Amino acid sequence: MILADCLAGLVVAACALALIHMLRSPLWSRAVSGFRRRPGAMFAVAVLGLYSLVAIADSFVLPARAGQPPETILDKLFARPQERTYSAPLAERTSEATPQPLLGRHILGTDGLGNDVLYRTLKGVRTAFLIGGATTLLVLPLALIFGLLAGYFGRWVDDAVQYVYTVFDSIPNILLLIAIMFVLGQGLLQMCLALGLTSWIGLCRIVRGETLKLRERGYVTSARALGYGSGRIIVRHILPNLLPILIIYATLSFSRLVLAEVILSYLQVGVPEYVGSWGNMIDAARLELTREPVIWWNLASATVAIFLLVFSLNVISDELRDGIDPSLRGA
Amino acid sequence: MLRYLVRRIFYAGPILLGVCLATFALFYLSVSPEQMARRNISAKNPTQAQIRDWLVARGYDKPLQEQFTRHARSLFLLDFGKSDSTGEPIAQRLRQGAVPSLIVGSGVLFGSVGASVILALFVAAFRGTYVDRWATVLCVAGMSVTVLVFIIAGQYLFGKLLVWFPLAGYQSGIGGLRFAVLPILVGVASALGANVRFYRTVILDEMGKDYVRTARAKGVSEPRVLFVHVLKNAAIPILTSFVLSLPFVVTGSLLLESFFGIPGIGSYMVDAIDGQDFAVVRAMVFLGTVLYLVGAVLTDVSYALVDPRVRLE
Amino acid sequence: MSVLEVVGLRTLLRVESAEAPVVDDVSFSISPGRTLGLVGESGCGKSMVAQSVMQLLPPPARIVAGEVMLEGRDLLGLRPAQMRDVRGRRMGMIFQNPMEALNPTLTVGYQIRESIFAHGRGVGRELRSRTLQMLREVEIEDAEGVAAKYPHELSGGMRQRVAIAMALANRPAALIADEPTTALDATVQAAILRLITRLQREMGLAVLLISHDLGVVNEAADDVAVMYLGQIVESGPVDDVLASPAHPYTQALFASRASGLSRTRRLATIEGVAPDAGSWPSGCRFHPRCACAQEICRTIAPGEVGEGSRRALCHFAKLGAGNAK
Amino acid sequence: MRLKSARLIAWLAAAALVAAGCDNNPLPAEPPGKAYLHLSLGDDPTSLDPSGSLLPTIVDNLYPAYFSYDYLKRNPLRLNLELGAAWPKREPYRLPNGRMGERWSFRLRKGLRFQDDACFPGGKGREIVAADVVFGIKRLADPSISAPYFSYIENRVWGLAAFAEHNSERLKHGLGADFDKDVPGLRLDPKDRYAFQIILTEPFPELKYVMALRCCAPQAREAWNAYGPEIRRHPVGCGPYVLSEYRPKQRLLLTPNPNWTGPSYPSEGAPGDAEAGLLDDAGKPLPRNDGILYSILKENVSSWNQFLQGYQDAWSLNQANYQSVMTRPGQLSPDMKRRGIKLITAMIPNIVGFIFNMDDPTFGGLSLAKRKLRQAISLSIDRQEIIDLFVQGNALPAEFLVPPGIGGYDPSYRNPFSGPNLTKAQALLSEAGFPNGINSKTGERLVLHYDSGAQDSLGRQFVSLVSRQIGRLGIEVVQRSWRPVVMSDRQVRGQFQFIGFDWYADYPDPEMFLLMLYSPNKRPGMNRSNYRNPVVDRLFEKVRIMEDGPARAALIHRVRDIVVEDCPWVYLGHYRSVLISQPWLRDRKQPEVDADMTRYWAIDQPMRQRLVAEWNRPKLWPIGVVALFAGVGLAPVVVAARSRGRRSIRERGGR
Repeated sequence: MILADCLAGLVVAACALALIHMLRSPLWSRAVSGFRRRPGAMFAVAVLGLYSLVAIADSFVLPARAGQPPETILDKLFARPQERTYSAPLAERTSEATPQPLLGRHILGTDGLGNDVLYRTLKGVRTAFLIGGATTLLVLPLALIFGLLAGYFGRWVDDAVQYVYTVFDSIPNILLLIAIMFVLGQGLLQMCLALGLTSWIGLCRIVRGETLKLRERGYVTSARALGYGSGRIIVRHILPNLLPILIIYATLSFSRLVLAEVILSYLQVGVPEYVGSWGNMIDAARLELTREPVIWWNLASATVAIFLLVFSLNVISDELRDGIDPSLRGA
Repeated sequence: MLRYLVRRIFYAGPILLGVCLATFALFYLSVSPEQMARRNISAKNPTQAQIRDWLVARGYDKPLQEQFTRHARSLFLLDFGKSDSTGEPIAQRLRQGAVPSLIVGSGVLFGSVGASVILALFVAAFRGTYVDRWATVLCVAGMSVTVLVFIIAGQYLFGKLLVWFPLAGYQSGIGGLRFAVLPILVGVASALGANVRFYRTVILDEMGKDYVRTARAKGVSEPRVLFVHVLKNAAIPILTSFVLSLPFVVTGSLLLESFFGIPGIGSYMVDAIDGQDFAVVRAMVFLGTVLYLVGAVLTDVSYALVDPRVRLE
Repeated sequence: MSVLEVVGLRTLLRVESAEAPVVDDVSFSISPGRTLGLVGESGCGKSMVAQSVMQLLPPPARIVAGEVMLEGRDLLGLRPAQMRDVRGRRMGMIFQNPMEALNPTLTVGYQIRESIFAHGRGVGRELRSRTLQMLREVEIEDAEGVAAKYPHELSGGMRQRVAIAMALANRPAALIADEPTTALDATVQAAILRLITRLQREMGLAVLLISHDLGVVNEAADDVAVMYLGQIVESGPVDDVLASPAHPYTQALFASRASGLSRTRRLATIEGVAPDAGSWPSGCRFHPRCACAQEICRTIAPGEVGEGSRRALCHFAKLGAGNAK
Repeated sequence: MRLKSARLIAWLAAAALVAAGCDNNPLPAEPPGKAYLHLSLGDDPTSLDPSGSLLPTIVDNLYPAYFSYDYLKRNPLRLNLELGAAWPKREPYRLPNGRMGERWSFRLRKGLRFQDDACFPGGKGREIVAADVVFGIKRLADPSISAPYFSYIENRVWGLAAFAEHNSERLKHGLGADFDKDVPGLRLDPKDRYAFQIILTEPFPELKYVMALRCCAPQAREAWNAYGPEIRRHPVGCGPYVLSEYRPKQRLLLTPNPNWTGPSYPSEGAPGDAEAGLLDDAGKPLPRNDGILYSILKENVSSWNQFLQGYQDAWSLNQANYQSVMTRPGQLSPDMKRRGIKLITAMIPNIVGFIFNMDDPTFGGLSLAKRKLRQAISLSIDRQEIIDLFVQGNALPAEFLVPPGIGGYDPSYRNPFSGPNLTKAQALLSEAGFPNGINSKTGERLVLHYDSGAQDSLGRQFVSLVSRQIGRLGIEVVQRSWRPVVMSDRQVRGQFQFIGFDWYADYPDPEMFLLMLYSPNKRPGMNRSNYRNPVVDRLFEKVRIMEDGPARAALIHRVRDIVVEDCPWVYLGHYRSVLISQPWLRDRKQPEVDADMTRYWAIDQPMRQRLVAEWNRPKLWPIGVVALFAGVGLAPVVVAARSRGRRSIRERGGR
């Protein structure tokens, strides 16, 4: 758990750094200021902001009371008693044959075990941010280092890197993922690691390709002619030009990872139950859908939560791409 | 061309060897042979003697490097051996599973590429209008819903309400096709969002090119511009994504197969992982790799076929 | 009688949710066998004129007023299908960059053939022989060999010849050449220009030759029209205009190449930069950059001053033969 | 022309769709006049070889044994002769090493025949003789099949262990088992080809139950010679059914075996059976149906939905379905009642609970403080809540290992440490030195690691619930989830503090349960908690060789009182097996042992056809909704397309 908390800090720091960088560079700030004119983009930013608030509220642990497990602000807000069984959204009674009065109001109802669905949905936010964010944080340096080295130095370095990623890539992805999860064991951190190890190849390929192109550019050649060291050229001249691609890719990969978590939960290699994740909710909801009467609100709220997050991320990455690279805007 | 092929085959060797090694290492890191035995012996509480016999019968009692060389050698000779858990020949099971996987996989692949290309052309034809804008929003929306929800919704709509297709199951032969329709529909629907969006970008990219204007200036009709000129050029990125997903046609879609009860290779793979069946897992990984490499060659070949500027060397 | 006559053409371009004119009340006419050279800086709307005439404007642009008469028929009144039939059959067009203008995935022969059968003309063997004939007409020796080749296998000059063959395959009445030589080497340039002139003579074409290069216009055009910020500021027979430019912009444009035919220094002596569409100055559009601008230029848009075939758009236009020689 | 071919493909696809028929029936067409029983399996049966199969499904129908359990009579369960001609004669026997063993003499019915199969001369099944049973038992000692029940008889049948050792040795050299070698404990009668004797090294009254297991069914040597290990997919049995079609991962079809001559439907049953209509078919021949069609469907939700559509006749409830069927403990949901679905429950002897690792430094050991600690945890668990939530009350809260229906079960007994009783638990916790879960010496909170192999959502929720219950004592429960493979390995190695544990009996005898307390059965044996109490060991050794009766029950009660005080276990419940069956299924009774009794079930075919048609009427409103959405969505497209056509005209108007 401590490691996961560190990761949460890392994710926040990385997001902040990226934001600062974006606001300082004129290219990005123009793209971002373009957001204001587009209702879709504003909506996406608002959703992300809201989710971040929830994730932050779920990350700060309050001083524990004696005899109680530690609670986050979010836990505190939802500190309501466990119901005996499920209830529909806004219902006043449980769905038992002899209805029992509920112990508290449940805006989105409760699931089969009497857990508040809204609470469980909000609990998933932090997990999703960690899976998306931490994994992306792992992917970026991996892909960057290998891609830059391969693209810049070429020859045997390139061959070696290409060999490694071809081997990785040719193992059926899902098998590799499950195998790594098996080796690492179950848990949030392990899942981030496994997802990271299996999803760096796509970006690495792109980085390598771009580096190959950039290496032939005039300013790189002239920098080399001036006798600059390779490290300096890579950091000063090539890396900044890769940043737009990296940030767009990171946004997209974030959303892909959130969706991947659901599949992993279905394959029974998801995060433990107490972590609280949308994948687990959807997996549980599959069974609840066959109940009589149908419990649909569990599935619906998890799906909507994922939908909003992924949709917003996609919209933002589209907007960034449009803002940065007008040639991609379409004729 | 010949030189190209020879070189690719020459490169395939080390990659396959690397994959074998990775599989071997990952498997032994995640599970010990004894655990495998315990999982696969059907007794409620296998005795030590039974475990020992199980390992001896499958050669897992030998030193690691001897096991590796033996496994790698037989795989390279395309001898997949027998399943650790059921003892049936893996090649036989693969043959049985290939047909259903192929039906569903190719249905999904061709269906989604076909539908996506048509929709993308349609959307591209309306570029700049709000048809285009809403279509883009819908695509992103489609990408934001998990496959599981598509499956659940598809089963509910077509299987429970409309009663058009069986919820799940499979039969071999022509009668089995109706079992494949629903998974294919679901597979296509879930892939549509991302595909249409990607193809739209590609097509719009091409539509902005000068040769399209030239064609129009010649008085070529709009459908002809789209289908002959634009599509032929847009085919290159589309082909890449198409050919790269070819291995999955054979290895099958894991989720669709296990949810819809299609006895394909995908669900075989899941069972093997679930059952710690190392023999099957290493065969499947090897096969997947071979298919991937063949797919990569096919991509290059198809480039050369579509784009006269590309030469294989 | 003119083949192509454009009257009061006005085209708007949508930029960031506002529409601004890029072609503003442009009129000209071209008779058979004549060439009109349209010159001006890049961004002044030359290509927009050409694309408006062909109705091949990119989606953010649209024509709002004017007439485009081809052989007495108003093209702007045609339905899209009718207009499509006019393109390539009665009016051909060639473009600036022959590298990009040909479809890289289709053979040269196919692309020329397509130009013919798109209008339902000819089938099978006949198509083929006409294709080869077209290739020979644009002075390609090995017509059969070239027809089987892909664009990337040809040189720039060859590609432009192919483009010309495509545009003229149906013996149109008018040809619009949008910077046909800009992307080519100087020697090839001359050859292509000669080819266009020759074909024009043979076929009696009306040619609209768009270029930023006065030299090209001088060499190939009979008449010239000078564009600045969407308007034709001066027009007339090439020799007259070159000899005695009436508009200060023409003068400046002309002065900039007086030292020679160097393309690179073409507008070096005109101060300032042409503004973007949508932020054009009031009054005379050239006044912020004009050396002899007066108060009137700032406030009142000049009317057209005409004398014979000469026209100019300036409060102080000095027209007349006396001035010419 | 490209467009045309695309259109053609579209038409073909549409035609294919229509031809396929708009029908959701997943079952293949049946021969006219036949009514197959429709059941489902989650996966291929691991093996149809009676020696290698653990599960009774299907195999029981192909390979009947000497005895079988009575279909209707219960409490106590009764064995009937199935292939046997007479009850075995049991007598003491002195072994060559001087120890006293036992000799059981069996005799098979005459005229029994194997099913017809190509492995027999002429393809006709030959008559079954005693040698076939002996061959079947010998096959259990083939190391290459890892026979699940072998351990029950391995050391009890004289010479069988040595025979197995001999075969293991052969395996190391890549050789198959040597069935020609004699086993001294398995004797054929040279005069009577239907008779055989089993000689045991110690008294083993439960041998009769073992002789009711499929692993002791007669097997044909010819089949083994012909198919070898492939017997697992190609059974050659002698039961009421034969396997007539097998498509892996798709379906299995059993049809009646013409060579079968067995007992017919029972004519007397347990009290209440006659009223329930279970005796209506008394005396009619078995099987009562024309065949059994098993569909193999991995995804539980899909297959459950097919049951709801009427395409499956019966459904054995698993954890995931309880809530779909019952709205409150023990009662069918209104929808199920409206459909006329019948609920059938039975108590298969089992125990579900939790075990402590008795070697654990914090929670293990027999000192008073440690005992109190475990007792406190036991008291914190609310059995009824778990049972109600997870199995809708379909379990009997357990007080001890021995379930009802088994000798030594005492319905009046109450375990003093059964939860929930938090006050008592708190008190015991304080006495153990952990008031409110805090170590009174170090001030540290007590941490309990709860390991599980829970992979699915229900399993995870179960772990969460139990953790919460124990957490009420102030103990911090750390949940750790492992893959099943790893979990079972940790279990065997004793790498745990507290885990869930369940066990069911293969035959109805208390020995099956008490063996989990016997110290020689310590890990990797079934005594997974490594409970060691010499008194219990001595008592168990006596109980093991006794016949059921009051004397044995008294000894079991003594064991119980000691073990409950030591508290290596937290008993949760004896789970009922719950089946639901469609209204058209007759003669359904759930067996109280792990056995397949589908041959007794009959189908009311007209009713089935009527109800299935009624339940699967298409609801067409979704088409309307889709059409509406498509209309709303396409309207702008049409408008846009038309305005494009008119563009140049309109723009001229604006001039």
